[in-house]
Amino acid sequence: MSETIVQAPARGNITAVPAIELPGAERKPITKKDISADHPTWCPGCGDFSVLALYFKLMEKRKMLHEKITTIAGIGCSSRFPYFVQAHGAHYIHGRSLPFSSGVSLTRPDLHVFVFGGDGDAFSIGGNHVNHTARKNIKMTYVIMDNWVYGLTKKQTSPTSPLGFKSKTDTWGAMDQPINPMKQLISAGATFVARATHTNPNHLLQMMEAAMDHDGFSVIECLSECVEFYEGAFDSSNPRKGGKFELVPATHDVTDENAAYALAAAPFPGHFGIFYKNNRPTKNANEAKINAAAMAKVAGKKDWEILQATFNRLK
Amino acid sequence: MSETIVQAPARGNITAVPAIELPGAERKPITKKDISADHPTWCPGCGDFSVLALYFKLMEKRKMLHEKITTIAGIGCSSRFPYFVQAHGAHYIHGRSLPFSSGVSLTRPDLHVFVFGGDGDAFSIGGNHVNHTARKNIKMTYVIMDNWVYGLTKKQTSPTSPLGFKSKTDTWGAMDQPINPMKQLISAGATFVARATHTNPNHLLQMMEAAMDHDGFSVIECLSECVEFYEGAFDSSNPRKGGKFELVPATHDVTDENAAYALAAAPFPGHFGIFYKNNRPTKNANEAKINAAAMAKVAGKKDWEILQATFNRLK
Amino acid sequence: MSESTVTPPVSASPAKVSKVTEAVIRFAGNSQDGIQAIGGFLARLAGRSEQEVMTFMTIPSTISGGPSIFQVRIGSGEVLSAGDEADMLVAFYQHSYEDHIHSVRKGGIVLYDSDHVQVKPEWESEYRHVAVPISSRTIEAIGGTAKDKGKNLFTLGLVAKMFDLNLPKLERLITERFTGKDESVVKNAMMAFNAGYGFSLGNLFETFQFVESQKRDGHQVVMNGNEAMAYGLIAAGIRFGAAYPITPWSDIMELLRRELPKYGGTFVQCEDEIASISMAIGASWAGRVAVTGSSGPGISLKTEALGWAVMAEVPLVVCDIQRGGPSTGMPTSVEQSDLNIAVYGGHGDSPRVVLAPTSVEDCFYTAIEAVNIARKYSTPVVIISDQAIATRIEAFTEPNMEKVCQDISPDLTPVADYKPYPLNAPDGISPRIAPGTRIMSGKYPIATGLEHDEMGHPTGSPKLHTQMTARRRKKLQKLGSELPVPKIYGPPEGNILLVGWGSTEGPIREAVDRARAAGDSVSSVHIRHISPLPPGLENIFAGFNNVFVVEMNDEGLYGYGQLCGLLRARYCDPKIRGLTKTDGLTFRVREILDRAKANVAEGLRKM
Amino acid sequence: MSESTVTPPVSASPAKVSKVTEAVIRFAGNSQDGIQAIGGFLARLAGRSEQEVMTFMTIPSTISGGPSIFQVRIGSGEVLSAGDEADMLVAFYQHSYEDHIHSVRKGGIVLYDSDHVQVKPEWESEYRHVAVPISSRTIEAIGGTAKDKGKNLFTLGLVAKMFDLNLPKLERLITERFTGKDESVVKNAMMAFNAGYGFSLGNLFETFQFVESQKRDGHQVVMNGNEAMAYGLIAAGIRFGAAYPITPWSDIMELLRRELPKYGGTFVQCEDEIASISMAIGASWAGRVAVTGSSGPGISLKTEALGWAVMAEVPLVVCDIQRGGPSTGMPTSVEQSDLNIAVYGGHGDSPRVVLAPTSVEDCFYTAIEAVNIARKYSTPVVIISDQAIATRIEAFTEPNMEKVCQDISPDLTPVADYKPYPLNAPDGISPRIAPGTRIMSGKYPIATGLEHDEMGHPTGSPKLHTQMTARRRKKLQKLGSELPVPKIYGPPEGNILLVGWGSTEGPIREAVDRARAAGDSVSSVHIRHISPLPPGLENIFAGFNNVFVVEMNDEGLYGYGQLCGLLRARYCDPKIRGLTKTDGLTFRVREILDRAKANVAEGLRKM
Ligand SMILES: Cc1ncc(C[n+]2csc(CCOP(=O)(O)OP(=O)(O)O)c2C)c(N)n1
Ligand SMILES: Cc1ncc(C[n+]2csc(CCOP(=O)(O)OP(=O)(O)O)c2C)c(N)n1
Ligand code: SF4
Ligand code: SF4
Ligand SMILES: [Mg+2]
Ligand SMILES: [Mg+2]
Repeated sequence: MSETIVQAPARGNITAVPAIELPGAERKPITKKDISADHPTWCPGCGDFSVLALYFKLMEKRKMLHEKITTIAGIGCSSRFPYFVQAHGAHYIHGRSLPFSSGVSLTRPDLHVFVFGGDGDAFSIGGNHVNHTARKNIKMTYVIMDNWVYGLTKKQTSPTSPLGFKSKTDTWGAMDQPINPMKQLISAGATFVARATHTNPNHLLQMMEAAMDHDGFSVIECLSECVEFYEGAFDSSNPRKGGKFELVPATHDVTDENAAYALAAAPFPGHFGIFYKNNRPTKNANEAKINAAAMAKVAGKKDWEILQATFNRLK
Repeated sequence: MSETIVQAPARGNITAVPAIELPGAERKPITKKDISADHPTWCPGCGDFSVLALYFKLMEKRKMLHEKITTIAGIGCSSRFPYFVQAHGAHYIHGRSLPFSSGVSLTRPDLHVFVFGGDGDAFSIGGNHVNHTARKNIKMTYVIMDNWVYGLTKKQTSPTSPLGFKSKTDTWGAMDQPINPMKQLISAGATFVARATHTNPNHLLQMMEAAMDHDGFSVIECLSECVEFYEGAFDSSNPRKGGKFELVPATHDVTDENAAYALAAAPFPGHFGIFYKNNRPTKNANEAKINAAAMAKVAGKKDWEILQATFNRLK
Repeated sequence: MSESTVTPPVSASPAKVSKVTEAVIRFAGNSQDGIQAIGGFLARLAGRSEQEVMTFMTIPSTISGGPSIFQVRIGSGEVLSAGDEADMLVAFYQHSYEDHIHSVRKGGIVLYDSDHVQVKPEWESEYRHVAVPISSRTIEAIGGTAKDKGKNLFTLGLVAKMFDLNLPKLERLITERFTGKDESVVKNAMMAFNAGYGFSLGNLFETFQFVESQKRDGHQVVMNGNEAMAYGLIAAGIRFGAAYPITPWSDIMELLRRELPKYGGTFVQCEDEIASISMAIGASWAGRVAVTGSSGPGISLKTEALGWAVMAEVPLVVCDIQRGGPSTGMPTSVEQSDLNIAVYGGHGDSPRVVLAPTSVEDCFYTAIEAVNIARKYSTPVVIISDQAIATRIEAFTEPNMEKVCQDISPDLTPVADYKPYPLNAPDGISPRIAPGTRIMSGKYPIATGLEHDEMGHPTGSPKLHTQMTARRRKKLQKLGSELPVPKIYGPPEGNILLVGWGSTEGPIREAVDRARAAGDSVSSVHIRHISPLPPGLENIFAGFNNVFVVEMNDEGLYGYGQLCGLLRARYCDPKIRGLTKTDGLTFRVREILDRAKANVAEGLRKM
Repeated sequence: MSESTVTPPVSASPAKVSKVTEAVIRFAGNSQDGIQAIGGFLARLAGRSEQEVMTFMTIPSTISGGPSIFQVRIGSGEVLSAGDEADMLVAFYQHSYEDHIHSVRKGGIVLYDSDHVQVKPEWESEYRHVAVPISSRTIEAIGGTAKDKGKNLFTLGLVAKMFDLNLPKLERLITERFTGKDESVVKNAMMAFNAGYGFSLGNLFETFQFVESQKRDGHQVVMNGNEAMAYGLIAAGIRFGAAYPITPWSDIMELLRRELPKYGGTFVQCEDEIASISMAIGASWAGRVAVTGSSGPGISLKTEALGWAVMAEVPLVVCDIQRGGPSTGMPTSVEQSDLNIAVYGGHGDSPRVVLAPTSVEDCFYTAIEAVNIARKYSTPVVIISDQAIATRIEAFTEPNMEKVCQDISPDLTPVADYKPYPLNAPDGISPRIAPGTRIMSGKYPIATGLEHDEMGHPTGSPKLHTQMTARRRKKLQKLGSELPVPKIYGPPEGNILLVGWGSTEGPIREAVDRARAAGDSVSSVHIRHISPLPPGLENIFAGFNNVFVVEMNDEGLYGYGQLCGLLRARYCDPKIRGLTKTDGLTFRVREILDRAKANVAEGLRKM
């Protein structure tokens, strides 16, 4: 019936090579050099450089397998991230990096899925995907590089721009109440919600490690200054600029949702650290359970036999 | 230069008639009959009938001017609402009724803007618009008719379907954690957030009145049973079915955001009434202020003179 | 009943049995009457009896229901369409009776529920009326508790008796259908069925029997187009999909959601159509082609992301189950008005592959073809099916499962070096590797929507933009050049060539048969590959004086439909003209022929 | 400098002053050098001097910058394009020098910053090199504090001296530009400018002077296409808009956001493109046509909602400022690859109006025309501009403001009765009333995306769907029949007709002029109304042996661009062929002519 069934070769003419190391043998751990790609095109002084540097550090420290690292982003200055990482990566469309990454996470449990993006990407066009990825608790780590402005498109108001910020779309100062990233993430059901800043690299690395170790959707809002369009935005959170970097109080119970909202209500610069954490099952685990049950019923059958059995009922 | 400038007549051949009443004279108040249109195509017993009936009651009770009522909806069973109301209305696309209505609200302060829709329309495809309309605080009243299921498309899991609900897309029972409408609305910055149910008409009417009187974005989540695909979903909130209808405690401070989160955390059936209320300025008011300031600077000038002045600077 | 075989005179003897080669029966009631189920049983029975079968239905788009019909055509010979005219109407209500009697051929049978229908005397002479108190007899048989639920099975019993259907097979079908439900359900169903079968058709002058069908190779399976497509995707090796519900696409996602776990696969219901296509693209990028799909508005929402897949050269299958448009349109009607969006949807130059299945069987194979093209050419493939094909039931020869099923899991063997977008790739076609694949050179690829160099890094180079744009085009030109030339149905030369695509294949072929039987010179060609177009069409067109492109869409600003526009642009031949309609109904054979004749008479229009 | 007028011999006397009718100057540096500002001053000065002017620029798409150029062509006669070859290059860096020297005509001037540029000996004989230590002299003049900020004004001073520009006018422009800023800013700017003006061009053998321009009627205004479109929308009466930022559309939204409040209007920055178009549609429905706009990906996102406006017949203006595609593509390059999405974007049959402005001035008037068509025909109108027109600066005759400005506030006078979708409306055109209008019959309309009856209530009727689909089409057919026949540039008969649309008008006309000057038989026609197409094109095409559709988009699967596909489909004339490119740059005059000649030589291709 079908007149042409193209037979698609899986690999075409790419040369497969045997892995150089013996299976099971220790591989040389990756170095920063291995995973640095293009020189970042960010403006000199942009906060995004620190986030990248700490990502490299994380990869090194945790001795990740080079080919298992995937770096995914939306669109924005911050979202150019994957180009600067020498590893499998994807630079997707504006605001939709989370569903893309969910497709990766749900089909490839062997990969580490890291997602990067800006405040506009996350909370403006991408806001609903943040909420739904959170409630589904799809395993991945998402770093929102929040500069309170649209960088790439040159200074429009972002959903995190504070009231009064003078942008090209609010020359008289922003008037729309900004979203509160922490509150939105917690109420949406994210299971790991943390706050960091590019000016405190040690803390940021700590947060990244904790996020990566979390089995679920882990999100870090990382303040990352846009020196071009919002210079000094975060000075009051930077001790080197006379500001105050205050950790989440040691007494804070990260599993207490209401306490987390209270923490999130503090005026800027507020607190840094993990606001909320919860261990409910991931969608990855839930789907795996469903599959295990379904596959148990057809155990031992080849795929075509399962389909054959279905067709037998359609006669 | 431009070869054809079509001159568009404003009204074409529609017959304008003088208003029958003298200007200023009292008009006969509208009746339910005046504003009932098509017989609703909902299934017999559908909760949506009550919401419609109370909308009619509200119009009557508040003696609204017929032509000033606008009823806007997205897509879904509940969103068929405007067809059943004999008044200016629009049945827009799925999930986008809020931005549409914002366009109405921001340009026509003389109109009452009421928006109706389902849980899928509001929290699935439309979730981000809910958040942004909330933070901008655009004046309108939004009634979310929550039946915990996709009605119109015949029983798929909705973002409010509770865990375990067996739908066509989760035959084994829903596994994704549902969103919590109250928490999402409050954290997004909605300035009037209430909860009601179609089985308590008096309370629902009260909520509708309070919502309409609120100067800002007022939202009611109204439980509205889908007898076809989720029969009995809300029985435990219905005293006539042996359930419990509990009002928001009198001691609850509606301006206390944290208290509102706590209230929203209660398991079903939880409380009914106003969870949160806040009087920050609407976007309508903020924009009007900007305009007043800008217009003051060109006071007395015709529009073409203002533009002429601008062009004079472009020489 | 094929008119030539039914005994023509309105005779008297009530026990007369006529042999027929086919019959068209229309059931008309309301959507809650379960008439789809009657049709389903009949169709499945026909399949098991090696008969051909085709169904057609309409459903209201509101939930609380409204009028609904189901038409089934069963034949011992080839069945190409659901039939222009019915041989028998089963009418449950007065409105069913009045609205549908004109779909019955003169002299045909009208079987009506005498509890609801008042016969119009002026019609009694033109149609053979058969009164059956369907409602009351059903209640008698199973009690009034089950709402109107048994009427359909009672009616099925009646029909089984009238057409001397195979009773054991039917009973087995009913039992199978209700297996897993409460036992009383099966019991009630059988009771209603038996009551109908046993009902004395005293005033019916004639019953019917199908002539023996020709033996076919292999067994037949019976299903609708949406099921065929979903199973085709599974056979093709698809193990991940993501979508958002919408009519008439939803069935496919519901089936995949239910079935994929058996194969270790997953289907995700997303928050909207943009998330769905993005999730599918993510999964595809991760190594195994994934699927998304929608209808109407949901297709519009997917175009931005689709463009990314074009640019990043990530394979993907997008099913578009067309319905009436534009906007929310006519959600439960058929239309073929998404061809333009399938081919051109999205900003920029974003060529992609578009396939249109022509029958239920073809839905199965097109799904497999789509997956394979997507993989080989690293491209999104849009399958444009439609509401008619999606919901109609056909029987077709069971596929050789072991042969058609394929494993498309990604190969993660390390490679020496890899360029995702090599400029020297022959015909622009370059294979992909999945993340997780170690690359010994240490240089890893980036998938991107920005214009890029060979490694996927962004470029502003005019030269690279020209070269990469050409690569994306050339690989599809290559595919186009290798497609099979479509086969002409009928002689290769003549007066009129009917060109069609998608679900109209049956009615068009039947139109050709009917026209040729009447001595008219009509042939047809059906195009499955919409973009790129297959080679050789110009030679086919050269054989005819008139080429009419038959489509269920609007004639547009300049007098032709959407495929017609594509063909006119490509071949610049003014004899290629439109034959379109937008009433939301499938083409009737007569409609096609009448319109074609009128067009020929009209001559070449000045556009 | 128009080659015929520049004194040709490379002479010696340094004080020589040549009269020129025009000059093309290219400034090449990095994006932070403020070279756009130099261009802006020159363009504005030209406007105030009643000269014609056209500019062209490239900017990198990353923020941290990179190479950037600005080219300005100033002439006493008609200036049609930004010029194929530059008469003078101003190079700030070595890369600017090396990358751009080939854009200078042989014998042209290369003025370089000798603090950064090392001259290549092999080029010294071909171009007249002029060394100026721009960086150090600027620092000398204003100190090293202002980063590199003064270099552009220093350079402007140099150019002013070389071309004997009107000093008082220029100084006024500089002062105006910095008005409102810190006083020291103006002072620094003037100091840098004066330093440049005063710099001794010792080794320059020649300075220039523009011949007097012809007196024009009225004053000239100077702006870019995005500004012209935004002001056109304001003149047309638009008082509400909503959008999401994206390059190169953002300028328009930023301008409207800033300016509308003076007129009591509002522009809203939304959370995404879907919300934006929805908000604009809501405002339009509420009574006064509103605007939204975007570029690239944002346009794809708007198509679902656009279809609603088609179906509900709500007027709307959508500006598409095209950039390189597909997907994120080439955000700061020019391309005309959105014609298909503008015409066909969206599922179903959803006809809408598409207009393409041809120049900066035309952006202003097209905006007004779009608003008026939207209102009269109750339809969305898509304006497809592009990155080149959006960012290039032109001078044009000031509009008669009082005449062009219009008030389109809704009329809320009560009406007796009203049907939003009357089937008997002549040509399907029916006026709208706004909510808030009292309807004495008590029957109110519903705007809907479902197929509907005359009051807007949903229908499943095949007949109504056919009728309503026809209404939506017919009103645009009516508009099409009333459009003016496009005017031919050049004689109405000949060998080659160049057909263009959008920003290519200038280069195409210049190509016609140049070809005719060389004795070749070439004319052109430019199409502003893309959909519906204007009448009379077939007669125009009939006068030529070859019709080439010149477009900045891909040649597609079958060898022609997007407008070409539309024209081939409509006219089915194989002599209509494509002349396309996708390098993200504007057409050069030479490129068009060379390609046209090659195409003629090649003969009719088999598609
Ligand atoms: C669909 C779509 N809309 C708009 C854009 C234009 N755009 C690119 S990045 C961006 C926002 C950038 O802001 P943010 O996400 O905060 O990232 P930043 O540049 O500040 O790091 C926008 C609006 C786009 N590329 N695609
Ligand atoms: C863009 C788009 N996607 C999907 C649909 C199909 N659709 C119509 S209504 C609906 C959901 C209905 O659920 P809800 O909003 O809860 O309303 P209900 O019917 O339950 O009142 C869906 C998915 C559509 N019309 N448009
Ligand atoms: S514009 Fe801002 S966010 Fe973007 S690279 Fe520069 S400093 Fe960073
Ligand atoms: S399907 Fe459910 S929500 Fe829809 S009308 Fe029926 S009862 Fe109401
Ligand atoms: Mg940002
Ligand atoms: Mg619902």
